[in-house]
Amino acid sequence: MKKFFSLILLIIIVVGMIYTIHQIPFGKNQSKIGKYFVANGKDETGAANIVTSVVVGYRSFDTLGEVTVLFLAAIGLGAILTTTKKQNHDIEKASLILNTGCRFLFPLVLLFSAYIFIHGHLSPGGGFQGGAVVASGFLLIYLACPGKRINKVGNTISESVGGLIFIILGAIGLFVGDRYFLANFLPKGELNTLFSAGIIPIIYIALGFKVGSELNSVIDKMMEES
Amino acid sequence: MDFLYNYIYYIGAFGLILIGLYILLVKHNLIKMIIGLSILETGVNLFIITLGYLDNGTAPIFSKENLESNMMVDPVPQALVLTAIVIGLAVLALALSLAIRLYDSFKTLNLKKIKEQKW
Amino acid sequence: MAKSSVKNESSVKNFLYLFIFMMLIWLALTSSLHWQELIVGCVVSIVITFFLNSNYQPLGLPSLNLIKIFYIFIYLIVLFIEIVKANFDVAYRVLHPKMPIKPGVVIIKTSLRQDIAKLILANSITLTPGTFTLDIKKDKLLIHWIYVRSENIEDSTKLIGARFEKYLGKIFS
Amino acid sequence: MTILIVFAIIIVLGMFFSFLRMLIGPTASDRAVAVDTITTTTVALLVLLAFIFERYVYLDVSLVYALLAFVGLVALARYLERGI
Amino acid sequence: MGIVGMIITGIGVLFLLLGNFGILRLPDVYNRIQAGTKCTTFGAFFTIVGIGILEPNWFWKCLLIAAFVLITNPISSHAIARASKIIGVLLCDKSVIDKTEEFKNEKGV
Amino acid sequence: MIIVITLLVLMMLASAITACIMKDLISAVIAACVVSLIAAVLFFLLHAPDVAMAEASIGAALVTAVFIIAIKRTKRHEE
Amino acid sequence: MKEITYINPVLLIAVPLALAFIIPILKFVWEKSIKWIPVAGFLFDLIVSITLIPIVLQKNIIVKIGGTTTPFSINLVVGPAGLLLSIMISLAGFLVAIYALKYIQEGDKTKYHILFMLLLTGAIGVVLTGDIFNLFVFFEVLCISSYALVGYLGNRAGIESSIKYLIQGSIGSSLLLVGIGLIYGQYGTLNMADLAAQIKTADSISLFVPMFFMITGLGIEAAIFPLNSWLPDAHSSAPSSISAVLSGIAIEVGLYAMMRILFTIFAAESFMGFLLFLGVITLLIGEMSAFSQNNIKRMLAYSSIGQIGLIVFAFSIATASGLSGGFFQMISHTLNKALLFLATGFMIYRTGSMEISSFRGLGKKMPLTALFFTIGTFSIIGLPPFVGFASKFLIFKAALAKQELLFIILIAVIILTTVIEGAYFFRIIQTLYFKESDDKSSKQESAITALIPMFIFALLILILGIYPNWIMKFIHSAASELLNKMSYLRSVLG
Repeated sequence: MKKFFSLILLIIIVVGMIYTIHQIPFGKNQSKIGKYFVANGKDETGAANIVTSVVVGYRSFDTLGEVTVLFLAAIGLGAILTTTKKQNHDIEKASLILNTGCRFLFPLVLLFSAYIFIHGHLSPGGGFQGGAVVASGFLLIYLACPGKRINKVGNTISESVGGLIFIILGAIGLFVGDRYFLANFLPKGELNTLFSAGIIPIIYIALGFKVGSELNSVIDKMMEES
Repeated sequence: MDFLYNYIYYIGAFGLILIGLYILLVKHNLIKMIIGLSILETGVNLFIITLGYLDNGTAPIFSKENLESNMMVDPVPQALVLTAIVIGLAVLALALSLAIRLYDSFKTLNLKKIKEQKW
Repeated sequence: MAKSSVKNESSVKNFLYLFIFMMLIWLALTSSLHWQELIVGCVVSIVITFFLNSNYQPLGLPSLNLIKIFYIFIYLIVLFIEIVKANFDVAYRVLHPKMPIKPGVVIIKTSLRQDIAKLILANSITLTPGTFTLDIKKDKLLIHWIYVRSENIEDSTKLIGARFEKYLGKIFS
Repeated sequence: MTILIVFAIIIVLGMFFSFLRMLIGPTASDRAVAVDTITTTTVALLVLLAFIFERYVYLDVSLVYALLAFVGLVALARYLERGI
Repeated sequence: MGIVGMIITGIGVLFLLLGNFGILRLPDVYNRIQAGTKCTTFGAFFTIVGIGILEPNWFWKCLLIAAFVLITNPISSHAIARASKIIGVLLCDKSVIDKTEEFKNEKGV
Repeated sequence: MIIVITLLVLMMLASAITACIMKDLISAVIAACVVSLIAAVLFFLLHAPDVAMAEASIGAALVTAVFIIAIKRTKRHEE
Repeated sequence: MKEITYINPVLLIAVPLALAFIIPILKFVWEKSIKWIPVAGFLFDLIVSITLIPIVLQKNIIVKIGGTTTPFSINLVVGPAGLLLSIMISLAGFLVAIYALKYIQEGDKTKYHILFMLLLTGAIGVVLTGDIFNLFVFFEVLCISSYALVGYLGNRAGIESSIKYLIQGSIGSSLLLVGIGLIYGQYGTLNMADLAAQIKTADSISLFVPMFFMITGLGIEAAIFPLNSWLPDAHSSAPSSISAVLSGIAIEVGLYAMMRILFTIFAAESFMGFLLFLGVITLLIGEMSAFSQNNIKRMLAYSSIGQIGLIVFAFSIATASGLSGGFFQMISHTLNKALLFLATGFMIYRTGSMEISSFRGLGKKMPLTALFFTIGTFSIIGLPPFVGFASKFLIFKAALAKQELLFIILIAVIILTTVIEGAYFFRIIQTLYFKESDDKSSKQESAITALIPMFIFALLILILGIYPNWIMKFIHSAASELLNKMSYLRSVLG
């Protein structure tokens, strides 16, 4: 019975959406604000990657909210999992090959993540992707070497400081130049060089640290045993 | 072929959305439902990205000389989806932690068998 | 006192190895020699090396010299030839209508000591014809062989591992 | 250029074989092996596509892809051998 | 240069197809891993390097990606194979020898 | 190119359905991982490399790992 | 004209966020100060919001963030309606934070304070923003912190209800996102005012579908009738201070977002008749279910559903006076429900049980708490001279002004529900005062930090009940801002 009703509901949704889709032809549709960003984005923000200039420039307030959401997830996970029973069982150790391989790859992964979030304004990537790569590097170590854990204090500090840098940079914008929150007050530099686009690379580096340590603490809390 | 070109991404996105919703509405196992949630989110993201596509377009990155702005795909949906993916991850992690707690307290993941609270 | 100075020297050496390695990877990643990229690459490499140097020491990186680099090249060529052979081998087995396979699990021995040498040996075995590493314990490797030619340890070792160990032993001496 | 697109189609056909193994594979290990192969194949596909689109910057994606599929598979393997 | 690159890419693509076909055709997990590690690694390596030759500016990055695949793929295959050995996935009936028990009695890591 | 896209979409939908019907949760998670992996390729084909990167790193690796950890701490089979 | 200087309203969001990010570091340095951080943050917000009132009454404040001209970057629109809600949120946040100084003893207190702060910051973001995707993001902040807070105590009921809430809430937010996508695909913009300028009528189906998705998504958070099965569980199993905020703020914020979308973007007049019925059904269902409860927190939660139904009814009248009634009812509901939950929290804390029957004789043991509780119940039923009477009276007046038979019937139904409400609340009051307690232990009043916020809430209820005209001007301008689409457009787009 329940299946039947859900199927009917789904069919209604499909019909509605198909009807609406006819208004939005595929591949012909460049929206008004999209056009504006593509045409003016590189001059106004100095970033070669327009997606970055939208994420950290025009719509940076969204990004602030998004970082908050991630922060909340880490905190909420900790609050929920604090009182779980800890299980105790013997763990099969990782084989030597996996262990050595992961330890060999770990610096590489970190270097690569640094590349991703430093070059966020020039090539695809940025704080979130870089942070995710950092977290997966640490995940690799957790998986391959059971018992190794990250320094929690350092992790918390990098998490908080990353967020604070974002907000403080935003607040500086209130007092210089055009006087609005998250204004890009630093010089724009030359397009397609590393030191360009004003505050965007700085924010992305802060975000990389913050996202990396948040995802890291999420994984760490979920894997916590003993 | 024309039909396929115009609608294949929409078919994929709606397919994912529907499968995700179906899992969420019909299944009772909590982890299964969370898998459904992740599929649903992937579908929504694919849908939003599809909205910004432009025929013969290219990515909105001015990394080389001969790129013009009128052949670039819309950057805004990409920015939105970037946000949505991270939010989805946050919800997923929270849901899974709740699932772990649920299993600790009730020794089951089947939501039908849990009747602590009633109307 | 002397001991600590030796240790210092080796740690400095390790630092340099890791730093150069990171820098090379960075250069390949950016594919550019712009001064800004170089500066940032140096900074990032130094930071990563500073934090991870102590973790890297147990891997037993060899102390390099010219002869070893030469052997590394030879090793790479041997490996490449073996990989090409391996592919035609697998292609033959897959495409043959009767699938001529005689799989089995055998044990071989190795004389290598360092972890990273064992890793390279195991990876090479995995990439070469008909064999891959299932497990490793001290000096014994458990090998899955798609067409078993020999069942005792010594012969298997000769057939599977010896051709790599010859060079690896020289590199990691 | 056409021949490259043919290459891409061949690669996707290859992925399809592994995908069938992912669907029918009797044990979880079979599926994991199939996913491993799919990801390696996809890395090649992404590089090929980057060449077809003539964008250098797209190469980063395939690097991330190669790395992260590895992480997921290691997690899976460690679960199967009861390691985490 | 263009033709060389094209041929190398073509060889790579062919082997990718073969490797994936092997995954489908071979009888048990271990034999599948044989196909999966060799053909796909080789195929991916050649495809990527072939692209690098076609566009010389891309060469170093392509080489990096290829090297990365070359390092990680054997490790992950090894991890999966070891896991399936530990949980006791059986060898197929064509197998002639199994020394796992003997290996289990070995000591050390 | 359209053939590539169609095959990919079909594979993605098929693995989503597999994730729906599998009783073994690990298999379902593997299937969901494949959905994410193929979705990343589709994002790439739609010229959204940023999103493809995020989907590959977050959707395929971290989510799979987090799911596996959660299954490890609960129960593998659906009842 | 001389430019008036004011504090930038973006600080209303940025400062609490920064404070929340500082808390984890503060844990290592000076742990005792953590619980005062939310108090300070919301005091700041309250003061800033109040200083903005005279400016906002003249014209809306448009705050640019990180961009250039209006439709291309995100902006905050601080109008009377948004400011009114933001004042309510920071007031409730401030008082509940004071209450929580003593009340929160279990679990990880640091994390509680962070989650609490971010919950209300998300709410402020939702009411102030002028961009639909930004609304979605802050909505997620609000939702995720409430999921975590409902499961915060870690008992069986809390975990179960948190899971239900999470699953339904995430379906809702996915639907909201699909709706936003459809809107963006058709109109190519995300700014609310720009959208409103392009959308003339909501008649075509291609517009109705995204509207349906967005309303369903927001309706789950606002707990409108078919979508409210999560609410009683979630609100009754959270800690009492959180229940107060969830009941008093979270669902109202969801409702406000929904009304903002309906009135400003879509201008969907024809949809209002449908909502009218939904509101009355929600009201009926909520009050009837509340009548049969023995658990006091569940009873209060169901009563919240009923009140939400009443507010939806008031908004759906879609006249200026109806909207004023809706806003006034929002204020009164926030004050009443917060007061009731706060008083109940300490009553449960002392007796150790949520059953109504175990509250016998508490009127003598905890005279002040019981007195505040009584004030709250009288106000929520709608007895003069409390604020509940004024707001309900306003709604009735607005409905009667329509002069249609339908409205008269609906009003009769609402009066019936008021009687039901009265019946179950008087049952509690009877239990409190006129039944003898079993044990004869001495007086055990609530902690002083709990009594102060309760006292302030009670005082506000009384003052606003006697002199509703003090805020009437503000409420009227809020209502006209929400109703008058053109003036909103003009203020944003210039």
